[in-house]
Amino acid sequence: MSQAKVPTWVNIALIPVLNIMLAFFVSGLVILAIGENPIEAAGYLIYGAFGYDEGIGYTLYYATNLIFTGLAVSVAFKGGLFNIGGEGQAYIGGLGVGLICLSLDHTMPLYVIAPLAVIGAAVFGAAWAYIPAYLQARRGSHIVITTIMFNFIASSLMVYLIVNWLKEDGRMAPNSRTFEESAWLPYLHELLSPIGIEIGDSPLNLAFIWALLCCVFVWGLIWHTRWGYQLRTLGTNPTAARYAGIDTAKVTIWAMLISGGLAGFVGLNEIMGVNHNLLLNFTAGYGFAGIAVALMGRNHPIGIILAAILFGALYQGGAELAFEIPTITPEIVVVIQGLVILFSGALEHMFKDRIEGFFIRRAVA
Amino acid sequence: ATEPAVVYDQAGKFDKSFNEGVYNGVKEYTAETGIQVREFEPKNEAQVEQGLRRLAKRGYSPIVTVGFNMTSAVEKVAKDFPEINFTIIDGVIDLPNVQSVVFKEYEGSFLVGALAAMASKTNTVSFVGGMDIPLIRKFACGYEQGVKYQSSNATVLQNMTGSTGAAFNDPTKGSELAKSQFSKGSDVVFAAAGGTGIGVYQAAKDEGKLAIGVDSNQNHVQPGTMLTSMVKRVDQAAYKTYKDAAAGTWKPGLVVLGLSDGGVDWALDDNNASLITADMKAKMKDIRAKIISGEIKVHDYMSDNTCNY
Amino acid sequence: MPYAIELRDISKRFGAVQANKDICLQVPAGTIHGIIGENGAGKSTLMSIIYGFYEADTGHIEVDGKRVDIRSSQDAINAGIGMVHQHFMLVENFSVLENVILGAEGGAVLKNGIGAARIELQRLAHEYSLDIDVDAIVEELPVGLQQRVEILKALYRGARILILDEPTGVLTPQEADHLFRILKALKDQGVTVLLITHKLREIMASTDNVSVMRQGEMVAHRETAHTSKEDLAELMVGKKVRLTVDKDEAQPSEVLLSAQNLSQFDSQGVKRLKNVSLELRAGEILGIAGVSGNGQSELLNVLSGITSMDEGEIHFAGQVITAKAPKDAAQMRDLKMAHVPEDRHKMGLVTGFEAYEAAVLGYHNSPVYNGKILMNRKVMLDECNERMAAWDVRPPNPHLKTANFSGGNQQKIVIAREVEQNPEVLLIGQPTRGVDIGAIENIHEQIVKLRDSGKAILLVSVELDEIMALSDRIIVMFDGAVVGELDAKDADERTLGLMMANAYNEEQEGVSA
Amino acid sequence: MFETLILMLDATMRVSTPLIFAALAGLYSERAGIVDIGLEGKILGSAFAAAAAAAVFGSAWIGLCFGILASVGLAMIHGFACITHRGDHIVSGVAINTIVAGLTVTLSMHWFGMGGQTPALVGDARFLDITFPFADAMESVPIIGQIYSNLLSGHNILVYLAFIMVPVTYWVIYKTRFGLRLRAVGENPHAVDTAGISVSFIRYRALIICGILCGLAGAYLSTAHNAGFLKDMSAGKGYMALAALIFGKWRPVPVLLACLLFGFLDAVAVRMQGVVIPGIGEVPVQAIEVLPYVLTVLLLAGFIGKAIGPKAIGRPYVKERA
Ligand SMILES: Nc1ncnc2c1ncn2[C@@H]1O[C@H](COP(=O)(O)OP(=O)(O)OP(=O)(O)O)[C@@H](O)[C@H]1O
Ligand SMILES: Nc1ncnc2c1ncn2[C@@H]1O[C@H](COP(=O)(O)OP(=O)(O)OP(=O)(O)O)[C@@H](O)[C@H]1O
Ligand SMILES: [Mg+2]
Ligand SMILES: [Mg+2]
Repeated sequence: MSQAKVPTWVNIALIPVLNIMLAFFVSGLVILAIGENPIEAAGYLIYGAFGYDEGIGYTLYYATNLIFTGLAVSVAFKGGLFNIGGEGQAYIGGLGVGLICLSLDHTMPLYVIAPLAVIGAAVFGAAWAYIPAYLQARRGSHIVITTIMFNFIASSLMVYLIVNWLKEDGRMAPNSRTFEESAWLPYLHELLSPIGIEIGDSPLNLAFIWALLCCVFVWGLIWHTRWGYQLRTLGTNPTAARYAGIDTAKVTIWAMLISGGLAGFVGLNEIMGVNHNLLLNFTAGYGFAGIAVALMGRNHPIGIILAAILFGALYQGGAELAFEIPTITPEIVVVIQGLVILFSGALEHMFKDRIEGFFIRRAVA
Repeated sequence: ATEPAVVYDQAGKFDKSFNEGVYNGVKEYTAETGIQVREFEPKNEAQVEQGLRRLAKRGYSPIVTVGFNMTSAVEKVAKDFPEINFTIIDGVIDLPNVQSVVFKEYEGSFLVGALAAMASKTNTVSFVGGMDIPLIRKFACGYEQGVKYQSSNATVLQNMTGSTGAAFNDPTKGSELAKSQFSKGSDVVFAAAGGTGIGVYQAAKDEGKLAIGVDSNQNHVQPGTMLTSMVKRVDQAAYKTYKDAAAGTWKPGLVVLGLSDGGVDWALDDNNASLITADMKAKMKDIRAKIISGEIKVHDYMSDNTCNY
Repeated sequence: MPYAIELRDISKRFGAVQANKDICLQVPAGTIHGIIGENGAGKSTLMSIIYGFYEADTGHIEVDGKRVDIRSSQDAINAGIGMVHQHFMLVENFSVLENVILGAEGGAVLKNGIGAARIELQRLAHEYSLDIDVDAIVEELPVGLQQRVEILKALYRGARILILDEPTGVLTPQEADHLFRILKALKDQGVTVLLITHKLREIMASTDNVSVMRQGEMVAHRETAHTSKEDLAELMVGKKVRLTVDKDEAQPSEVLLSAQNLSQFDSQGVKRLKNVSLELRAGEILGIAGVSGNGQSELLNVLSGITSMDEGEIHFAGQVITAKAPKDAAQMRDLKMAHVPEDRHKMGLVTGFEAYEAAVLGYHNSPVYNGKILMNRKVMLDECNERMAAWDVRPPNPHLKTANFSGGNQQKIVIAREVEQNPEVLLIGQPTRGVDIGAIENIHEQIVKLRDSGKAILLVSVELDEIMALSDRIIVMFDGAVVGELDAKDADERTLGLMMANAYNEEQEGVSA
Repeated sequence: MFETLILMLDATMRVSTPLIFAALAGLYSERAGIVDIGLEGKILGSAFAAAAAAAVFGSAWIGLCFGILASVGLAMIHGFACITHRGDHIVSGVAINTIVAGLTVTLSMHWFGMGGQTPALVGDARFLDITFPFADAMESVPIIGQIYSNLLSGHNILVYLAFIMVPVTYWVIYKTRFGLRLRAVGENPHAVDTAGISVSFIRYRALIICGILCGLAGAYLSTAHNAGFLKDMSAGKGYMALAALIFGKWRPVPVLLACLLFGFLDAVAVRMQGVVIPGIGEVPVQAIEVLPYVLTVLLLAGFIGKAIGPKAIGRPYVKERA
């Protein structure tokens, strides 16, 4: 009688899809409520996101950020930690990237700067996650609250640094000088055109490839290494972790360091890939969106890639939609994002219990 | 036929101030010619360039872009689309297909400064700036000169709301700043702070003080409280771009608009008529003429990044 | 005369588990009625249904001959039913008074209710010798007094029917005796008592009638006077119970592990382990007897390295382990100490893992399971398959989630994991808790086999029968300290029971005086 | 100097008001065991609803009602997720914050077409300041008069209400049946359940109160302190209130003090832009802005006392053996 009673596809496909459908359905109602046609809106959205080269490029560019933050949330989550600090870690990660670029762009070529920038992003992002992690592991301060606080602290710190130290004299906008081209991550359309592949101009850059590599890295790390085994043990049963002789404080801290480092890579895409200078608020909520991505992607790299592309499409399609129907603001995407978090996160039991109950009853009968 | 377009900055076209000024110009043009202007309001940095490209690709021209924040994006896109005409307001780009429109805000600010000094009973007036950038210091400096010209022993209190873009959209802080200035004796406040100004004017109204609007004519925002507005005719900049383009007379290059060509001015209308005495009106007329004639030299903060006049 | 309480065909199902099935029960007023059954037999579920905590799927309840509709605990309270739960239901940082009035405050504002409650509690204390400081904070009270608060809560609400779910599990025999005296007094006042336990001694000593549950069903009703322990035991497990294990005389040799003066304090600063010393020899099983909560768990945790001691030292495998030079659980494993924890769900397994992953928990760093960077899944799977076959784990599917194995099979996975590491010392806590009789025999055999191969085993169990059947030597723990040691040959239930109550010496003195 | 202090404190009262409402809201919710990082969203939602309704109906009171309705509605979504469906409290809070951030802009764009703002509120559509009797006359009396007329007098009714809510909350939490049950439910819901009280019902009621108080906070922002709604106008106040709640260790009076401290820092920060303090130099405003968050982190780390919250907080209640 003790067989697995609920088929796997129910948990990894049926329930997530149902949750997303519900989120979209409610979003449709919102669009209807503001007097627009949801079907037409969906049409613009899908066309804008996937209908042409450039649109796809933008979709993937947004997805790049979301893959990083989604991975960040999920690595911490696997260890039972809720990292809401992705936003701040990404911000500070970007600072690391910016500082490296600003100090080396006159003297070094890209192939020297890029690896250093990767390290800079990871180290700075990780450093920002370290204090909440340390406090959680050694002093029992709740990581959710401390990471929220650290988002605010990061934001103030960045304003201070950029406005007082990094801003170019005489410049209006609070951002640093533009980097030399030796510190620009190449755009994919530039990389691909010499080998005969022409894709439309878009901000999609090398950071996207790095994001995919990070997925592979995270997948191997969590499911195929000892450390991942320890992390998952800690995340599902902390008492068993202590029983197994796992140094829970150390695993906690490392999980957050990796999480923060991953979030920091948003800086690669934004600072080095697209903006080419250090500016304020480039994280634009990607840290929070990462929570939705991780939840929807079931904390698995494949799922995260899919969810990130879905959200990337919403961002890009949403911009297109707002462009075509000015009464719909791009904020509708934020609403959809929130609804996804609500239905696939907070209300996960709503369908899950019923559907699983249905399959269990069927199995028992 | 031209297909005109406009890209606002991230504050959006209803910021009651700078963007809204441009929007008014757009409305005027549409009302007059019946030609719809394609509008775009980007929500983040990436969308600025994306929106510009999309407009350029679809052949919209001229494209009016609003604010110094767009300088680098416009520069990139204008290079890639040499056949499309761009006008950038408040920014300077040296390209053959870009017109750069900048204003002598210091002249207008001087005028309203003088008026503030005339209206003040406490001989203390104040200034609330938005984001602390040279452009806003330019307003402050002109204002201060105007006040001192009228009343050399007057006190001018100055505060900036913040050092980020958010400082242009923080009415709560604006109102707190204004209240603190009032408590130090100010009875006329000039806000060059975008959306933050709304809070400043509200505070002035609540405490029975006078306020001076900026960019658009904001006299209607709090009638009876608004002493005047330092109008910066961004609406005209936009309107003229479209008109000229339609007539084929649009030209690239730098356009500097000041008092003499009506680019900046002080606003007098029904909403503030009762606050302006005939005497004040006369004095203003006189000062205005003197600035235009060059008899009064107003120092431009941005010429040397100081306010030594 | 109608019954105080009567159950008719009560059934309750949790998902796939049929916890109660067509239960009928009649309890005459003013009696103490015992209900016995193995772990998981459905006793607590049934009582929770009477108390309105769960709603029955079918069936109904009559109180004093009248059918009552119990949908919530409030309904049960209104019907005069009170319950003392297996796990206390107290707000720990509230005072006794606040706990007692919670839910019976007597008005929207607390002031009046508190005054009235003070007076009523004084009366109850007087009547049933249930003295307590009503302003004390509950978490500062000893367990016995916390239980008293629970009883007071029920009586304060005017309970005429009192349910106690395994009340003595946390009590020393003396405290238990005191409790039974209180129950007797209540009975004399006409209160009907339902007493859940799986300790046959208590049933025989204090009840009027007894009902037996097995696998969710009520299988027998007896008058206590007309039954025996053996009879009840057989009814409980459904077949003749073999309470002994076949084993040869132990051949203890050298000391493998010795502990001296181990002490440990909990986070509140209470000393949970008091100067415990023991020696463990190769080829013997050392049993630790005691009422649960008397330091056994702490001892296991300290010996296995999960927590470190505050005082004392352990000598093991040539190492000296002290508070200053601690070794964690992983290091102890490296020294070839294995540990089957008392609670497999909370500690021994990760229920979300597939079986083959759970089967290496604690040994996951071993080079056997690891390549240079990645873990070697194939090795893990192969080994798991082998073990499942050898230990008859059902179903033998290494990819099944651990949670989906039954309790007994989960336990086999844990014990196999620890035993197959071929340890020098095996610490084993509650090896057969919640495991059915067939599996118990198997597990006992394996433990003896390990002993016979010259290993040392430390066995902790609250089941006296198990201790006596397996151990070669027995240590008794009380209140964190070792209070006695005897050879298994000299052990009997009475002696051990007295020792567990720390009353043995007193009695000996009494005899000699 | 004294005058400056009075004016600072006066500003502190204004700035603290939404924090006090929101932190007390959080207190009810968290004392009942429900973590509420959705304070932010509820404030924002209420600010929007209140401003929109006040603009349409021209009455601040009607605005307040709508603000409260919106906020209570959001609280009920939180309850539906966390109480009825045993969802994760944090995830639900994040969801609500996100939805509201998007929805307020979308709806105000649709209704008012002003780029995510509501029209500026005038006259009765706003809560106006109340001047105490003889305030003008008293102003010249040193100290007492100044305190009376400059600090105590001249706020709008919601400011006074916020301060009154503190003793009221104290009384409710510690002196009433509801308060006893509320605290019990946050410590050990099983105990409450077996005492014959519905855990869900208490938690829902706590969330309704939480919603009402957040509604007051939001309405204050848009119809009293300001004159209209602006996108993202809550600007982290919900999180700051959460920090104050922790800083005040979930007790009404210390929570009030924490709110006042944070409000005071805010009032100082407003006046610190570019101010040079002799001997120290120019203190970056960011350093002052960031203090509440830093203080909270230090408290959580146990460096300045210890923050121990209700025991059952954040854990969904399921009828299972512990
Ligand atoms: N809330 C619940 N959800 C799911 N299953 C449950 C629940 N409560 C009990 N069960 C299951 O119902 C069965 C009977 O459990 P119950 O607690 O009534 O046993 P018991 O006789 O009291 O055991 P013990 O002696 O260990 O206390 C067990 O299989 C248990 O796992
Ligand atoms: N924590 C749990 N989570 C999910 N399912 C469980 C859990 N505990 C038990 N089960 C399911 O309930 C079934 C019954 O478990 P239980 O432990 O009562 O089995 P049992 O009949 O007592 O078997 P055994 O004699 O081996 O102990 C198991 O087969 C398992 O599928
Ligand atoms: Mg039980
Ligand atoms: Mg079992």
